[in-house]
Amino acid sequence: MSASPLIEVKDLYFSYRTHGETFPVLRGITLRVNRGEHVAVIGHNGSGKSTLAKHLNGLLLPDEGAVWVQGLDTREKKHLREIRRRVGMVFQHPDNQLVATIVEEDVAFGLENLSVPPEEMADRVTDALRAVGMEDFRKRPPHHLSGGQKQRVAIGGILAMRPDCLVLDEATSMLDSFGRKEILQVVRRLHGEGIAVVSVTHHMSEAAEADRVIVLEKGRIALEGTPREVFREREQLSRLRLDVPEAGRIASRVHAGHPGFPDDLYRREELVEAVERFTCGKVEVNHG
Amino acid sequence: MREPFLTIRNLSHTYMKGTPLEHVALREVSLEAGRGECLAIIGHTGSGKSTLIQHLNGLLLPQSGEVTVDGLHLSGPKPDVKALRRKVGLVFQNPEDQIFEKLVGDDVAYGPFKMGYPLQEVRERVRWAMELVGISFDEYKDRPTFALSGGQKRKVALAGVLALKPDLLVLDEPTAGLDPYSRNELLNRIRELNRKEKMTVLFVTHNMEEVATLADRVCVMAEGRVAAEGTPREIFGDTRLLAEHQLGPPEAVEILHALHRRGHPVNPGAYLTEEAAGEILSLIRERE
Amino acid sequence: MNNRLTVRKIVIAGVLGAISILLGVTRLGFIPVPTAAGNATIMHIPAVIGGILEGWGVGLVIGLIFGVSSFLNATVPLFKDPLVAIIPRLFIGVAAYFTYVGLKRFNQLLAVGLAGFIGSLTNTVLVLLVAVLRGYLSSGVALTIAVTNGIPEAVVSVIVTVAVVGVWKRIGSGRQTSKVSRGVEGEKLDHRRAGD
Amino acid sequence: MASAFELTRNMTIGQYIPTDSAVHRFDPRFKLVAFGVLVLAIAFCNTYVGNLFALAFCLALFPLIRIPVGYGVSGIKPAVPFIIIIALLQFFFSGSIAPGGTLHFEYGVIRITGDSIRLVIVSAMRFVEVIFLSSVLTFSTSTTDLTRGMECLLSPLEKVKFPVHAFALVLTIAIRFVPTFAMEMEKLMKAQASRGAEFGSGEWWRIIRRTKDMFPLIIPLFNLALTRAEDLILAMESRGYVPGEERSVYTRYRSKGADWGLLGISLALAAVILWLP
Repeated sequence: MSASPLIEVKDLYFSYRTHGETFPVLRGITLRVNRGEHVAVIGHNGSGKSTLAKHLNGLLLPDEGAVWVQGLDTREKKHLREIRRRVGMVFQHPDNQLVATIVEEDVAFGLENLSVPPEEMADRVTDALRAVGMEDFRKRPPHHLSGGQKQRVAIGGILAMRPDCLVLDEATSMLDSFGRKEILQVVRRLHGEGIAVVSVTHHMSEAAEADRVIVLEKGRIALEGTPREVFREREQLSRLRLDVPEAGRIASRVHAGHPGFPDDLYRREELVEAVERFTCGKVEVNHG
Repeated sequence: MREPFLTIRNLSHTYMKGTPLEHVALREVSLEAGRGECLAIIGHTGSGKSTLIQHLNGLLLPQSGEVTVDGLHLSGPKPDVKALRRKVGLVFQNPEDQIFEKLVGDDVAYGPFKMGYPLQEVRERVRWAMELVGISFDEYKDRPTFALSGGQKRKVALAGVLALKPDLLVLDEPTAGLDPYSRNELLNRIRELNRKEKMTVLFVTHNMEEVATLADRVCVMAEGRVAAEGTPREIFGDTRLLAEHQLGPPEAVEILHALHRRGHPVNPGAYLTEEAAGEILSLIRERE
Repeated sequence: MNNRLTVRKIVIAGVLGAISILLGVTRLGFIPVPTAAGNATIMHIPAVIGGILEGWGVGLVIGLIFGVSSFLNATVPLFKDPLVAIIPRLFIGVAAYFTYVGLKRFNQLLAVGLAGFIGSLTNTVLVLLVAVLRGYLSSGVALTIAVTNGIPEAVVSVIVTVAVVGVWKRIGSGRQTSKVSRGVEGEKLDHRRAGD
Repeated sequence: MASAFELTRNMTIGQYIPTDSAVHRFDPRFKLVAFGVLVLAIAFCNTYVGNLFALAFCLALFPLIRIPVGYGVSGIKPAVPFIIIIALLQFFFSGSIAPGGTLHFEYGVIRITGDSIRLVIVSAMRFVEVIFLSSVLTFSTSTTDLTRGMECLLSPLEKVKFPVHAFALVLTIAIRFVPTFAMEMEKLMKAQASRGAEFGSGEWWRIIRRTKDMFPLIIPLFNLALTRAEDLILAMESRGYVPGEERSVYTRYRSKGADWGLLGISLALAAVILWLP
């Protein structure tokens, strides 16, 4: 893990300029994303999390500081295409990122950009569509798909490029609960296969599944650590107008009524397991 | 006996009747809502929800069956659509897209001006509507619309409909795509409209958290039919129903369902955080 | 504006081309104002706007899309001739661009408005010119149409172009207070200049 | 009035009907060339016999693509009033353009000659023929194939620095977004109607007023398109697209003997049309 990081961000400063005014957005961000890691970035609107995400594959370039993807500096133009192949990005609006008029052509778009030979493309498109469960929709036009399906196609288009890292920039925020589940399942599986995931999200339950959570506030990193370390800081989070996952809220109320119960559980499964332990454990004692 | 505010009886609707693309959207739907009630309609894309709500505003007229809003019948040969639109305010998905005036005050005033009210009356309505959604009239009426944040734009669009002072407010996915902070704020505003201003509210949603915070009653739609109806507690408590229609319940409910599946005697309909914690506590205490 | 090919130009040409097609296949492309045809078309406006926003190349491509789609969807026999339907349309966005660039240092809004005017007239005049050359219309009829149809259409084009580009480029214009502020006494109005 | 809002369902962009006829399976590049050859031949055909011949084979194409002739012919229905108006205009006023032939009638600017009568009939026929031909093309070829086919045909122009690929991409994006914008437009119309909007009311001579009545639709539509463009730019860049750089192509067409046959036949037909007396 401590070997060369997949993405390294060092002292990143960035400002937007419009109509002669300058708005600082990122002020000194330093972070690393390791191979195969799942990092969640949270923060309320305007904290700079989407801007940070757009630096990870060189869509935006730092004013000061630098971003390296496996040692390649995003400011060097000649590396840009390779950087974008390695770090793929899925955006918020399912409708605004599909380019082609049929699904398979869209998945092939990135491959065409990489000048992949046509003979090889067909296989890679098929594999990518299978990985996101959309092979039956191969010949369909995008406007016949649901939001969740469009997002799966978008992910497929990136997978076909065989990336090392998938950046999800609020990729589930426009979806209904069903679509969100579809996407999270796909992402979980990809992560299991060794692809690193950076997810910028508003959903605390999504963040709770990450290996590491980064909380942004006014362009700086306010908190960083495992979900447990971060969500434990309730006061600071609520000051930043951020929630704790529902599972965490329930756990702390149970803890309040029954102090033996842990109050730092944030995933559904964790909570359910804990309840099992508490109840079944007692059952055994009773029997014994 | 008091007549309900909104009555829908055996409403059916078929798109493109008599063509190869014929598509049945509503089949014999019957539904009622009392004055001052808050009714949620949930279901998947294509379940007929949006076809249903378009009937409430005369955008679609009943092909068969009846729709009555506050004594106004819409099934006759020449229904008074204009009168209906004064009674019913319809807020579409992503209503901020429909903002077209340069200044906030003008956009909110568009509806009242179109209805032919005098300036004085329009101003009062605009002030009332803007304050209701939590946007200060004096501060914002002359602001350019493009300078607003996403959450503010949505509130302005909502105010634009409220300025018509409808008795029935119909919302399609009111909080989709908003960040959690704006979402909570908007939900609180809608709840106030319902509870304090006694406005009848009907909203379509995929989001069960929204149902949990707002609705008095829930109607589940599937394939153009009303599949189930009841209080949120009844609907969330019905494990089979939720699974059958693939409705992602609030997280608390999901946790309780998981415990329920493992044989714990919990009531899975307890969807509020405290209630869920209470259920778990009593589970633990029971075993002691 | 340099003429390097950018992703932005491609995408803007694409979405504005889509609008042009959409206006053509629905009746939204027509505004019911008095002209010889009974309405003024706004289908050429995406080409004008594309020209103003992204240069003559983008204007030309949108014009081409407009031309091809009007050729394929034509119900007026005139436009079933590719020469009439397509060639004149190529110049709409180009003319709009050069008008805009030539005048923008005097006044942005004026430049946008005139670009809308010239772009629209380019459409009318060239279509009629080709129609006369191809022998579909006599010059007298063409001239009548040019005046009765071309002028109202150009006026519509100015209004729409100014409104759309004004909002998008945030060029401040006109009132800075809303209608509901008028006649409100004793209130301090919050003037916030739009844009620059 | 309810149906006034049903935009998306009535829209016909690309009228592709997948009947899988032999014509459907032709290489789109060849179909496009054949189409171009025939349209040009028709545009320059001034004779009755030539046009009758062209009309006959255009009609014969519908059975060939397995689409009822009645359905194909119904495509000219909306055009009929215009055909009549233009024909009348030409009938009375085109004498000066086509002064040849016997002079049948003259009064002021109205001048009817043998040539002008022929012009009227021939241009109406030409018009109908081109409608039929373009219907046959769009019924039997998907928009994706049309775009790709055009891209291939134009690709030699890359050598003179004409950005063919970028142009094809513009077309693809346009076609991709038409249905999306149509749905947005439908929603906008409904939303504004709920707020009391009426489109195109008021006195007919007030051009400015009537145009501004359309603002609630037009302005959000353009805004939406331009906002979406910003997103799409990022998405395309992020997938490694750099305009003007070398790329490979996913869809490849391979010409078969039948395709060359198609080209040969259309050239022969064009020659016949032009040489018939």
